[in-house]
Amino acid sequence: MLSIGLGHYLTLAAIIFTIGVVGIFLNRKNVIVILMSIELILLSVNINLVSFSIFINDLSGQVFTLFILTVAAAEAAIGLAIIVIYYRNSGTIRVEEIDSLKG
Amino acid sequence: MIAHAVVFYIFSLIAIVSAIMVTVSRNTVHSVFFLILDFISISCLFIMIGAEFLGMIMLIVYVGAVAVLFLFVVMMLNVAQQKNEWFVASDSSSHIPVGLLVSLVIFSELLIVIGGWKYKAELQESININLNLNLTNTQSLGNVIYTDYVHLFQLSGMVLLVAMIGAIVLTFRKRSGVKTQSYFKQISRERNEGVELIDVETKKGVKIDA
Amino acid sequence: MENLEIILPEIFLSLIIMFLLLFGVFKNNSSKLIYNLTTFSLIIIFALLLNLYQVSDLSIFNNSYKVDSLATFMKLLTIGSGIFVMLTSSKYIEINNISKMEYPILILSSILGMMVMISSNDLIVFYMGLELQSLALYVLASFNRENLLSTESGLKYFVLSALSSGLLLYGCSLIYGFSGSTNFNIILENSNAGQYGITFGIVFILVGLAFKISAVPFHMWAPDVYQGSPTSVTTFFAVLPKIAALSVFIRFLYVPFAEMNDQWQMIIIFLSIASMIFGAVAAIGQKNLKRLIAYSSIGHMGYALTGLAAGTNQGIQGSISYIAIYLVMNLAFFSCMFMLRRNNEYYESIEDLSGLSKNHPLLSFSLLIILFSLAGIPPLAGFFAKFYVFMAVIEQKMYFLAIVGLLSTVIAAFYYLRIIKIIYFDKEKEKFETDHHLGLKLTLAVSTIFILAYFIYPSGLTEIVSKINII
Amino acid sequence: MGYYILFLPLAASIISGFFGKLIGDKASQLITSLFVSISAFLSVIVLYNVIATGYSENLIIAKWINSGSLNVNWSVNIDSLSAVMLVVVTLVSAIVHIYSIGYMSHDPHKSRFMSYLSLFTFAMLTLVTSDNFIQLFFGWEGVGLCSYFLIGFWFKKESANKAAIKAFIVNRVGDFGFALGIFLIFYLFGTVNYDEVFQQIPNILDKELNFLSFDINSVDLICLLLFVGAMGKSAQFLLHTWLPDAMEGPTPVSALIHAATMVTAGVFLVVRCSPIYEYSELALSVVTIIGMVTAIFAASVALVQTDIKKIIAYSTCSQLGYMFFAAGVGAYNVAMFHLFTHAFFKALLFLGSGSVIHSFKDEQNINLMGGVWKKIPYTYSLMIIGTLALTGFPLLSGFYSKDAIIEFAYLSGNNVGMYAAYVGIFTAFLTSIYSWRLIFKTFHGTYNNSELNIDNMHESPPTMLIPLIILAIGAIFAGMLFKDLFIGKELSYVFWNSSIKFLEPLSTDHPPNWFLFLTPSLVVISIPLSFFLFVRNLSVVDEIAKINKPLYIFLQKKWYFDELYDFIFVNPSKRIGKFLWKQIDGSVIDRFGPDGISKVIKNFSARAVKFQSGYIYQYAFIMLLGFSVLLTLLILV
Amino acid sequence: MDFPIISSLIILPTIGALFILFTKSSNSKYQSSKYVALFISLANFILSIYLWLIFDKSSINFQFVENREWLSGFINYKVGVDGISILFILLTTFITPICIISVISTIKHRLKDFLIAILIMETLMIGVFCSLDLIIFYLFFEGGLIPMFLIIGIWGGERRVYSAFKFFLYTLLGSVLMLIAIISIYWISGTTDVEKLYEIGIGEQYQKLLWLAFFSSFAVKTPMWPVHTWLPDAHVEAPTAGSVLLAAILLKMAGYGFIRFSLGLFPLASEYFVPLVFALSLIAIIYTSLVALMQEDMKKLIAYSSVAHMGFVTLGIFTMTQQGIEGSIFQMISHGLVSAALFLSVGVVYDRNHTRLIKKYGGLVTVMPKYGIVFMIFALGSLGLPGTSGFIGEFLILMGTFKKSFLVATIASLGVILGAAYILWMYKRVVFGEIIHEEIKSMKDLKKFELLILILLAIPIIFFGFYPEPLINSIETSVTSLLDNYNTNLTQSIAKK
Repeated sequence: MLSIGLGHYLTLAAIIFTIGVVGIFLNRKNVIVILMSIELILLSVNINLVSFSIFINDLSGQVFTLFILTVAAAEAAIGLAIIVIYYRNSGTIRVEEIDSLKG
Repeated sequence: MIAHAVVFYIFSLIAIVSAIMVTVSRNTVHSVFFLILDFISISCLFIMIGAEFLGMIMLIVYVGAVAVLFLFVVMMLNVAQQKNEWFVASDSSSHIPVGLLVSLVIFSELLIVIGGWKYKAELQESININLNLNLTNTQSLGNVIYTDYVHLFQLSGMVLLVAMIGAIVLTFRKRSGVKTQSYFKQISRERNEGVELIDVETKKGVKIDA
Repeated sequence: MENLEIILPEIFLSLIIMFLLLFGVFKNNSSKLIYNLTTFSLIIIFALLLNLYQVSDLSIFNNSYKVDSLATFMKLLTIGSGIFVMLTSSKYIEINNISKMEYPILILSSILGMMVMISSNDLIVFYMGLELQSLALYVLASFNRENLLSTESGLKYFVLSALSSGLLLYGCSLIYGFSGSTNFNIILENSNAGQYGITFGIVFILVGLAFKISAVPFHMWAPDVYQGSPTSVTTFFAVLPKIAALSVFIRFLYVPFAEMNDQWQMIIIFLSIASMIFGAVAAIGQKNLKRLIAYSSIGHMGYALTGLAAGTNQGIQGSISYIAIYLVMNLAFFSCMFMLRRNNEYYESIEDLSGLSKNHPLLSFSLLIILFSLAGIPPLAGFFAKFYVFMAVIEQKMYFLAIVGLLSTVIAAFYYLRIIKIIYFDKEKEKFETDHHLGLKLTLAVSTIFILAYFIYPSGLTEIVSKINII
Repeated sequence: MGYYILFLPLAASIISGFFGKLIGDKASQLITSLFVSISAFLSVIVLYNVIATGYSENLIIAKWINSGSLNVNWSVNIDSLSAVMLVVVTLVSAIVHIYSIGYMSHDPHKSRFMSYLSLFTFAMLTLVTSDNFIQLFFGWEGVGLCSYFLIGFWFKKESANKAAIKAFIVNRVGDFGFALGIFLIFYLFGTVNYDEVFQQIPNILDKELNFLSFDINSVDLICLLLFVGAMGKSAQFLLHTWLPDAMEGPTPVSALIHAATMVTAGVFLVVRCSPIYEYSELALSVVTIIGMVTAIFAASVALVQTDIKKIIAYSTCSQLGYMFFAAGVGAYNVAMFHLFTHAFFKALLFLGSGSVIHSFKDEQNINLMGGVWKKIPYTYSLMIIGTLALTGFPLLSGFYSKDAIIEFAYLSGNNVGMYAAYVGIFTAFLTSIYSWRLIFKTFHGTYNNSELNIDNMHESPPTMLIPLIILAIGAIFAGMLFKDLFIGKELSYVFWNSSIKFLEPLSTDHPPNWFLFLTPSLVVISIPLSFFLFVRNLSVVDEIAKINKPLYIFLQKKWYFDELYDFIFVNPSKRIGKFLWKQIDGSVIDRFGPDGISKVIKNFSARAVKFQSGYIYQYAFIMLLGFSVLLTLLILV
Repeated sequence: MDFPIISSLIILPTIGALFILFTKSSNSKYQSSKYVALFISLANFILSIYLWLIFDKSSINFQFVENREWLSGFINYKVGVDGISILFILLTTFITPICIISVISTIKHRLKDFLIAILIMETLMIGVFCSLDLIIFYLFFEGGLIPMFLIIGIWGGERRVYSAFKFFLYTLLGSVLMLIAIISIYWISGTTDVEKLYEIGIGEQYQKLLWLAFFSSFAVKTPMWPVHTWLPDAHVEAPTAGSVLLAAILLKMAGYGFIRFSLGLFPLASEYFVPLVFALSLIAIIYTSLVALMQEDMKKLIAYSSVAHMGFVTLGIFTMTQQGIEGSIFQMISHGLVSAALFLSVGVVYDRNHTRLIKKYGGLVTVMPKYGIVFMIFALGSLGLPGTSGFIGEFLILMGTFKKSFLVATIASLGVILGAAYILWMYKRVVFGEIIHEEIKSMKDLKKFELLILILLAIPIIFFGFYPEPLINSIETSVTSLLDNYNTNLTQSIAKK
């Protein structure tokens, strides 16, 4: 319990991953929260990669994390841009009201 | 060792709690703040296990840029204050119990996976990039990023470019009716364009700036 | 330092993107020109790739980037269909006010991402390619930013795609953790089939990939996005990402996890059966052509996956042939959709086709051929696509899969027939305009003739494809 | 010569059928009559040759069906049996052709009628001159077809059409048995040619077959199946219902087809197959019994009928019964003899009745006639001759043949034959009664027709009477002249040669004298008896009818056969047909098959469409659900 | 093998179709397309007659075989004829011009498209009958769905959409299993070349399943009970020429398939499944005859009668006797002519009175005597009267059946009685009787072209009834060799056990 091993980190990542996942489909507030949940998922992946990288003594995991960080930033930018234009068109970003395409 | 454990538990507790708060808090602005808190605690963990470069980058990129961006959009769209509708039983939320069950299943399956991880000695032999203990984390990352991963580095440049183009093309609006100075127009103005003679009909007037 | 000439097309493409961007910034009102330049540069890239075709099995960047016959062929398909997508949609984007200089640039970036995906032999490379592709696609989907449907489709695509790439990344992290590397070949050496971690990693990654090719149950975005996006983008969506994702499927399943095929085979079978049946059934109730073609493509992806499920070279070749023929049919179908224009408005409801055959016999004839081909009726090309796939499946004695697949063909035939019925048997409506630009006509003619005359010389495709041997 | 006999009628038929419009009615009547007459003349020559020189020949015209071991030819096979039939057929046919010129003079479709008649003649000739069972079958169905055409000749009459179809279908039922018989023959012998089949019969005498779960001797089976065919064509008991209805056709047709020729094809078949029947006691008994039952059944029904043609039709039925039981007791030559004589007097009766009907302007009900014998004396006297011949009045042709039948039945030495003989005698008595009833009701008594003035009655034209006279001559003398040839104790064996097979020669004993006199005396007595009943004292008949009302109605309703068949076969098949169509095809196969499946799929489709709700969170949820299913699948497997 | 005569036969109609497609559709009533179509189809007929004449009837081998590489490494384009297929080719090339004549004089609307569809159809039909490779066969077999679907759908009656869909999906469903079977054969035997497969045979353990798969396709197409319900609908709604093609040739594809593939490739399974086929055929014969009896629509009646007649065909094929198989082939040819003629006859009155309901007619012979005669000839052909081609086929089939089973033959023979009943009853109600409907009185007798096509059909019906030798002669050798092959296979497998 006290000696912190890889398992601890992985479990932490798993918990955050699950919270992120749950956040996506239990959320009714607005799309931005969904975006944040996705960030949580990416965060959990980062925890995984970094801890693996450290514990198997290999650098490529950290490099991967670096690129994920980059991409996540880009994704956030585009995602928010889309949310903004959607908001301009419909006046809302409430998740429950985004349903003009269906069937 | 104990310190390690204590720090880990503290930060991971903060991380988990704030992660939950990101999704449940009433105010979206609060969510963003909890997200920041989450990032900070995780970056602390990173620093603690020796990935200090990544820890710092996380602080800079996420806390400094992404989270601020989020905050900015939340403020701009003015959607911060909203009712908390977690677990509100409505028609469309009938899948919540199933949803929780499913996520529980996924989570437990992940735990099974984690339990199955074994550190295999033979793994290391085939790994190409080993950590050099003589170098700092930043240095060693720097060594590979511009050599072995240069193509990815370039590619991430493209990714950022696309993000930039995308964000601009989507949100940039040319405002009509805003009067801006055009040097080119001013300079190339000629005399015969400057004055115009018009026959004015009676009781009709002239429209200026047509 | 390395043999960079084998990635000459990619380098050229990146340079062109930047050049066109600068060109667009410094020259006003150059969107049309940039559009044409884009098409032209795609043709050049196609030529460059053809030049590479003789190169077999080279890799660079620490064996993380592979150029082999699979990669080159898939890239050729990608670029080729990219050219035709560009050719067909020039008028459409003009009329719908989305003719901006960013549009072709985003398409090019997305294609660049796809090329990276196709060649990737490493999880990180693959992920970067995927993201480059997706980011451009998010923007393209909501490119008609004044339109609610377009933005909504962009939003949906973005959220769900981000979720799927999150899952995919988690899988990558698992595989990395359990095998100690991100390189496919090294994973092959290190992976221990007994461990759940690897298996789970595969599932996570397959989910991400299945999302890209819209296999059931990760298809939910497809109908909405197909319908909401501008048709030109839908055309792009319907064809190109699928080629890239399928080649990643092939490389990912057959290189690092070739020995674990009994585990992933089940998943692929599940995905393919679900897609075939769901695609066929759900399409019956559709009224919008784009939505319908979305379901149709869901079904088609099921067939393409069927080939992969066989787990043999024959199966891979079957799937590749399938996707090649599929893309021709889809391009042809969308060309027809671009022809449904009246008073600068495009029509996309099935009802708008009513009685088309009376006013536009040639267009209807092409649609007839295309739809029967999509339904897989011999002797049209669509039949051969299915034939190749099922050849492979039956070789492996997977009769159940074959029977389910072919039965769902029958169900699928129903909705294709319904369109034909509306075109040929129903009352006519107002005429559409007939002044289509050359690129559109050319695309339609070429693809229809290909579909119609494929059976005369089917060896052409099989000979090319038979050179692709992964195992 | 054989070719000419066969093909002249065909040519005549084609000419008048297809070119009738072109050449006119007169010409086509002339051509058909002429051609058939030539054919008749040639047949007589052939018969003479046969009698004189024992001529027999099998002319092969062409190959017909050649499939594996099945080799069938078109042929003209002439031997004594077919020669006799040729004469009967062509002669009666020629006479009827000529008669029709007069009879049909008011009909608009003369050439068509003549064409049918000639076509019928052709078909009948192919039937009798066949050297194999399949050509026989061809002729068999061919005459059936012509009968169908001719019964339904007046196509506007609903009843005529119905009768035509009925005739065809009932015949088909018979043909069904016949065809099975042919299949069985082919199955057993690998051939269908008479000679080859007959030769091989002794080889299979003891062969047992399992047919429809009955174990039965193969020879018996062949005979029985063939006999079913014969029953159909010859309107024997159970399959007789079509014959009375067939009287809807023009009268010449009734004379030619439904009296003289076609209906006797069944008898011809049994006689032709005598080499098989001889080996089957069972079949012979069945033939005897059916013949006997038919004879008495038809006679009983004829007693109460009122339609002049139907009475004669039942009479025909009854006489055919005689022929069959003659054949059944092994006296094939006697059967043929009766066939021969019957052709003359029955044709005479029919044509005579046609003449009567003609005079009464198409009235057929004998209750609406009467008292006209002075108005139409020729017809009257000719009818009397016919009736006398039919009833077996001594020295007329019927006497020789019918009495011979009864004798041979008596002498056959088995019980069935014995019964048959007594039934035959009783039937002869009944025959006499109904025949005279017809005569008296038609020609004597009071004139009962309200629509037609008796003064308008007039005799038929000579074209109708001359044929009658020829037939009358035949009816009077045919018996006497040909008695020795056909059934003579020695001559007949020479004459029939190999065309009829007798396993054992017929008995040469004489029946007791009282027996010999029984029939003629009954016949003679019946004349005054019926005169008393039907002319003098009508009330007695009514009284009898009233007392035995159920029986009377039973007879009048023809033993309820039509109703019974409607009840058993016709209505159920219609109902079943409708049921299968609406219920099985419509409500089961289509409902659960294509329509059902498409409904289910459409239903699923509607659900799938609803499933696509448009909400992002739901989409994400579905994805994760699928994802967790896949994970769990992998963990569990 | 100098001149590719079979390929020419196959491709000629398509060339004609292309020619028509690219001729300008001027408003002058499509004169040129009419003549092109007629000319092409007649040329094809003459070519097929020539083929028949130079065909060596005494050889058991496939003749005029063309073998070209097609799907490299897999499948060759292989076509050729033997005595059996040549008759079907003749039937096809004979019926097509008749259809075309009927179409060009009756169809006013989109004639050009119709002609193209018929010509394409001809290509596909001829292809089916002479392909010697399973895949090639399948291509032609299934390809026929497309033009037929359009013919029913575009030129059909009121419920044409339902019928067209039913036809298409039903037959498609039937044949998917066949595709699986064909591919399986490829993997089992390494080839789909029919001749080679005849030589090497197919393993006993696979035969039953493969047989069933083929059966599912052929049974739908034949159609056998209980998958026959598409046929009445398709026939009723199809235009006359469509019904003719459907009844005369499309149904025969399945019968041909049974002989060529089911018997030829899977002798053991065929033997095993004889009871099944017999049972279904008997049901078809009796059941559909009874149903036909009650029909109110002429075309539906003839359609049901087709089912019954095809029941005889399947019965005959699976007797495995010379008579049975030859009878079946003969019956198919004969039914091709007779049903075509019957549909054309119905078409004639439909064109005049625009209804197919029997009760709307009656007394036609008074106003249309010529029609009465020809229609009668076809009715008689349909009920199998001796002297028409219908008789030979039916009789031979029953003869063959009797060899195999008394019971089956007896029950099947009952169908002959019913056959007479429904056809004659219909004929009576339509043609005979008093005229009860006013509109009948104004109906004109047959026009010249109608008379021409009907007589063209009547001649072979009667000719082959009296002299079937030319037809039987050309199938004799092939059927014998088929049966020899079949029996050798059977005895070998028994010997093995």
